[in-house]
Amino acid sequence: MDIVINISSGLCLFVGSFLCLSGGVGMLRFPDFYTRMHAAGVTDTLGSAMILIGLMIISTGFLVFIKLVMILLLGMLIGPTTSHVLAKAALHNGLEPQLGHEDADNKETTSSNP
Amino acid sequence: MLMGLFNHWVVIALMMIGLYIVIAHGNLIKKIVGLTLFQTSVFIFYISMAKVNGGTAPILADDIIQYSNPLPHVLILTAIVVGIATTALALSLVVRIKETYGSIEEENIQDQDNQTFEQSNSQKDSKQEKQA
Amino acid sequence: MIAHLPALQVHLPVLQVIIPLMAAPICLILKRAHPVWLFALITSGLAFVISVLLLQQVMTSGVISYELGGWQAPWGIEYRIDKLNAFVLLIITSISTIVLFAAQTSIEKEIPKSKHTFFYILYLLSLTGMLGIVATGDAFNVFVFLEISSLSAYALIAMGKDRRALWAAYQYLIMGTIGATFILIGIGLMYQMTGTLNMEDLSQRLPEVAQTRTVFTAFAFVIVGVCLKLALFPLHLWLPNAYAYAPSIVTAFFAATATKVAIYLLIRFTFTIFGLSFSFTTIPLQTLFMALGLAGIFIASTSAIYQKNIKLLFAYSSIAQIGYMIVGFSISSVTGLTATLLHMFNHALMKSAIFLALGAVMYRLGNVQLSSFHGLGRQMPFTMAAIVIGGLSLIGVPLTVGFVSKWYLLLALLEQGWWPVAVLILLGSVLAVIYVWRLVEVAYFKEPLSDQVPVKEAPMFFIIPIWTLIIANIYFGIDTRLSVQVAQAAAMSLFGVTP
Amino acid sequence: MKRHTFNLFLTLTAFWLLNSGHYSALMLLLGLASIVFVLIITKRMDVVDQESIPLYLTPNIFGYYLWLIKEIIYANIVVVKHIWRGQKSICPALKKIKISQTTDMGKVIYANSITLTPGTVAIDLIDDEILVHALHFRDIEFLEGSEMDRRICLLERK
Amino acid sequence: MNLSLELMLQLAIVVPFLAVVAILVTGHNPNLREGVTIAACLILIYLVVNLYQGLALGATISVLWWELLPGLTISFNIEPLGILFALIASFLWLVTTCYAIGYMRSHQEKNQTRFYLCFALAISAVMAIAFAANLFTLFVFYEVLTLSTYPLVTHAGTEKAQKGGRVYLGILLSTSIVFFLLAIVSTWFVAGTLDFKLGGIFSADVDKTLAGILLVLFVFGIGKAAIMPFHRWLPAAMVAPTPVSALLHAVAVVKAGVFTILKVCIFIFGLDLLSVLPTTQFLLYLAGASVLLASLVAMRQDNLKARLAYSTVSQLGYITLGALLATPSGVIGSSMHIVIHAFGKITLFFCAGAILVTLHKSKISEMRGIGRQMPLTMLAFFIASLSIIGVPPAGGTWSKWFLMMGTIETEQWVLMVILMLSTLLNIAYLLPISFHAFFPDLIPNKNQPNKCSNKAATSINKQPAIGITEAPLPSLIAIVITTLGCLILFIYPQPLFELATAVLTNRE
Amino acid sequence: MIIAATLAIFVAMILAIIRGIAGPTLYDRILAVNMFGTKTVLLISLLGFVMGRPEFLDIAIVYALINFISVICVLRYSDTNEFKHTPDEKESTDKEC
Ligand code: NA
Ligand code: NA
Repeated sequence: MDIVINISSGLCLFVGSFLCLSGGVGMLRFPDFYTRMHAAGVTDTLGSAMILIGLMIISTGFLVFIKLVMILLLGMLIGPTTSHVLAKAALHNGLEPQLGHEDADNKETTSSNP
Repeated sequence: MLMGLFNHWVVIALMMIGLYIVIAHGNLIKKIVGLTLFQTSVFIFYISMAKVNGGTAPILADDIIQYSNPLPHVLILTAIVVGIATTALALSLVVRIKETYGSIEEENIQDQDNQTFEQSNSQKDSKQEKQA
Repeated sequence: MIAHLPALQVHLPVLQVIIPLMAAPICLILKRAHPVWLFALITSGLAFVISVLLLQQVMTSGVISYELGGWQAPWGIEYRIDKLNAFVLLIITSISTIVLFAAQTSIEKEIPKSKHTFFYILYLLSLTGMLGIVATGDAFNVFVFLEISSLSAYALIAMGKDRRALWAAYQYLIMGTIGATFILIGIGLMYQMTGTLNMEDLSQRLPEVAQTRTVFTAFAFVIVGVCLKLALFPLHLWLPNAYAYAPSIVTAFFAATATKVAIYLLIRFTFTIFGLSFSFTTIPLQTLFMALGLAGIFIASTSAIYQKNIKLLFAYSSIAQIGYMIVGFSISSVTGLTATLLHMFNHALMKSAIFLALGAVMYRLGNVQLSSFHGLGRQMPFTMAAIVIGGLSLIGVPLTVGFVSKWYLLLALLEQGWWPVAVLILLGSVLAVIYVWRLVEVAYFKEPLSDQVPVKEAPMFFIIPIWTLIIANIYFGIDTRLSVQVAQAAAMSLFGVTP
Repeated sequence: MKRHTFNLFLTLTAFWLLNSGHYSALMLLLGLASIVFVLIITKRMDVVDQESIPLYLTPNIFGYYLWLIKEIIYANIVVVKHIWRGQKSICPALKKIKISQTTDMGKVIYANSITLTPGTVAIDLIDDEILVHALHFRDIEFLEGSEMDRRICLLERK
Repeated sequence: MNLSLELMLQLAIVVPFLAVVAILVTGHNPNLREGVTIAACLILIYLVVNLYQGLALGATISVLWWELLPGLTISFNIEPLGILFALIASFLWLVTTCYAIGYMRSHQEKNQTRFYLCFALAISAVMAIAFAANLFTLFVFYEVLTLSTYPLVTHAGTEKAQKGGRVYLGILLSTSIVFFLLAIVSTWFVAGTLDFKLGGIFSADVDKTLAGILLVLFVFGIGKAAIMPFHRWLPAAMVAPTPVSALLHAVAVVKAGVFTILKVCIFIFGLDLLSVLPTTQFLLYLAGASVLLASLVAMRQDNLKARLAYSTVSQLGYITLGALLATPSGVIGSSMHIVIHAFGKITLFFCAGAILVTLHKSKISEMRGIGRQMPLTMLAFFIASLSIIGVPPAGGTWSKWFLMMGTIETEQWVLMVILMLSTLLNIAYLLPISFHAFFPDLIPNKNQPNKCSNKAATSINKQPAIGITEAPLPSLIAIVITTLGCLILFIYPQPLFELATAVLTNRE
Repeated sequence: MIIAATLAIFVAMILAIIRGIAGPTLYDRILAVNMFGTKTVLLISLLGFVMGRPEFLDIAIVYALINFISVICVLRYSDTNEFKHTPDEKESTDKEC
């Protein structure tokens, strides 16, 4: 039983870590604020969730479990709200998104930040 | 020696950054941000100071023997409350400054003050001339 | 009455702080401005009675130590009252009570009706903070009380009618917070070195580690922090506007008490906690403070001469007066410290009277620009006479309190053979003559402006407290026994000299 | 109004009990005191309004949640792919899309769902249009006339 | 009345002060107000004369009012110099009040209540200065005197009056704060006491340099003595009404200054110490320079009051010089000159005021020929001039004689020459005034060839038959009394001389 | 695995900081700070398990709330001119922030 718990937890944690790392990388690689926001979204949702679920699996007490659930719920509530508010503020204050050309598809995108 | 006082260096760096913001920025909100940073650096200093080698966070639990020194934590809890009160008060002042001056830039505000000062002076002067 | 209740007698040190603290939320319940004013006045009066009893007790039976919550001194928080504390407590509570007497009338025209209750609450909190700073024997507690008094001070200043009050309050907030945080750092470093926050304990343990760099750093932080609060030149920039644009009552209260509390802290930290030998022999504090004090006297007095807003004028004068106290302090002799302590008391009497009188002018005229004072000597004879006597006291004319402190200051300087400084001090008084006389001339020798509506003398609620203070000004200038005796005793005990 | 206050009280109480871990009388009393304090403040601030907790959606919403989780997982994989394949794989787009929800609650759920799924962010909500920014224009195409819209409409209908 | 001398001493200070209150109360009724003043004057004279007799009988009185700090007291006693000063001040208060009643009423001055009130306050301070038993008491009332005379100087309330008041107050307060107070604190610090004691309070082994510096501080600090370069307040105070000028220049203020200098020289330093201090010589020359320069400046003044003011600066220099000579002759000369100059100068000012009130003239160049209109006034002016110059038949002869003796005794030949030169200058700037008044056409005025004087001259020529128009009666009476004083002091100087001699011999 | 996850989160936080420093716009920085905050919550939770002190979860909850509030606060303030992002001002804004 312990092994099942450990393995499933480890798996969750691994996936979560990978997603979070990916999010971080995306923050660096994406060309403008709006695209970076999507990268951050990855980490906020599934990344956090996987890590917290991983922890829930190995958690010992009921209260600990509940608290982890709480953190998860808070994250889910807060994440989109901040993203939305941030994007809205950025757009309203005149930050133009860089847009790709639909016809160019994968081949070409607009010039990006180094 | 450098590593032994690692926490000090961090604290000093944060403190200097905070002070720099307070002094260098004309935007009142940014000044408050700097001030908060400055205060927070001191909180960190206290907390890092409380660390006892081998001791864990001073949250009571059954199977733990050695804790870090809880006193600075307690003190800093108080200080944080004070800090929040300060920040809140400062922000509310800024709101009212914005309402009355229409700006939160130090330069603008001072310009306006100087103007009203000169105006009132010239008014008084003209009064005196009339009197004479 | 309280004196006859031995059970309460023991708790006087903590009651001194707790009573105004508890009174603040009660004000919230009372809600309406008039009963709140009465209640605040009674509270402050009670605090005054307590401080008198404490002074009596200290003078007869020595230091009082009170352990809060029954924890013994180094661990629990100790309230410790010696002669110095009792003296400063007396200054604060007496001025607070007298000033509060005029508060209701004064704020009627300066603060919107809806905020009156909050005004008294903040006032009481500010009083609590100051009393706490002085009463406590715990270094960290000092920080907490300092922030209580400062925060309420910022809010009180921001209540001023002029919009510049907001800007002044903001600036004061920034500077004050930096100052308080510096003190906090210093206290933290001291704690790191000694493992205690109790002042008495600190003073025992600091000498062992006195030669470390950490203690030097701690000392530097504390001193700079206190000097910011003190508005010692060149850290005084926040003060003039804060005093000038705050409601008159607030100015009268703070001008008389806030800087005194800061001076108290300076003395407490240098003399008691770090110790005389550390503060004055290992560090060139003497030269530094002497120079800063003198620079403050001259620069602030000169600035005062050019002010057209009279509150601003006397605010600059306050900075200059702080300079005198600092010079006395920097002499680091019993006489010098006596001079500083005396001047603390005396300056509180002068400035509260002057600023209250300016509050009366504000009440009648709505502003305190120099041009509004034309012919005021005849229209508001009692108010203007009070300002003149207060001004004479600032100059240091004999038979006013100002003379007594100046006398001791000169004596202390001559003891050290510092003639040039003595001359400079006296030249500073000449500057005071100039800035006081600019006002006197306008008030007594200019005809009222043609478009100025004739005004009546200020209401009794102003005249009574103003003249109480003015009479005290003269009384303590003639009967110096109480003030000199207490100041001297406090100074001696700080130097460890037995009388 | 009163019902909402009561709900808030229950939520706060649960929050306190689950977080505290100390159930001595003193602690419980302190907890009660703070809850009451919060309630007073919220009352004064007048924030307990009609919005409150949309409990009336409960029957169908869990089904929707399950579907949404699936979508989120899928979207995450897509975005992670974009991240590792680099900038050339993306083609950001900004577009207004029509929505068919009628209630405020429905619109908000839709907008939040868009934001919650990686790759798309709802920026603004004006009448019956949502301004969406996406990592790839195909994501927006997917949203237009998609399943999500339909499912939320179902929720609304109840 | 059987009042003890102690009580009388205190009453002498309190009576003028009570007069202040009474004047305040009766301010609305001028007759009553001035009646109160005169009554107070008479009572004061009675008290002081009694004290004088008491002293003559060998009584020693001392009164302690208050101990401010341990050893620092407000206390009073009597000694010849103080009595001398009190006598002259109380007597001249009466005379000046008489004069002021005439002057102020005919001039229709505003704020007369404030005038009489401050006047009485000033006299109260003067009494306290005269009887001060220590330097601290003296200092306190010295400052009170400054402050109470300030409203008198600025009485007119004009911009010019304010400017004058500013200089007056500025110099007197500044010098007293910066130098005098410092000197007092230092004296207290060095000697441990401030009580006046014949022969000085410093111990024999006191550091001579330090004591020398202290002496300089005292002489500079006592700005009321108007030693150059701190004399500017005196001419500046010219803007005041004439009775005030009389008070400032003859009775209260300047005499308080030189009186204080004498007190300090005799009772703080002692003549023995004074004569060996390194700075005494410097100060003597300074006083000498003051005498000479002020006389020279006086000659150039066309405004009569300004000329008299500079004359006062010069005459005060005599008194300071006499004190610093540190010989009995010098001290006697100085003491007598306090009185004699008071009578002389007050007469001159009264005359100047009378001319202003009746003829509305303040410039000397306009005063040619006025002897025909105001013969009595100009005669008085002439006699008073003689007294100031120091020639018979006026009292000035005696004091100048003793001062000259002092310079000879101490072999200060330079100073002796200065005194003689100054006498010549006195003649040059004082006598022509009365001379031209009576003989306008004898010598054409070459010094003032400007249009103004020509106009004045022609205006006189146009209205030759204007007749005798003397000053108001009360003023005239005052002038006559003080002029008689000048003459009597020449004929019968014995009591004054005895009193002055007793200054150095009186033992408590 | 927990330790590995902790390290991964740590790395992600560093990446966020790099973006926060690099900017270039103010919103990038806010985003980075927000992400740093959410990762901190995870880090605290993980550390609690690493150190055997699950009590740290309380702190994580508090931190999550504070992070939310602070971002909202900063954005509330975005009405002021300081936040107006126009291409012309981009250079100066970059320096300012
Ligand atoms: Na803060
Ligand atoms: Na998203």
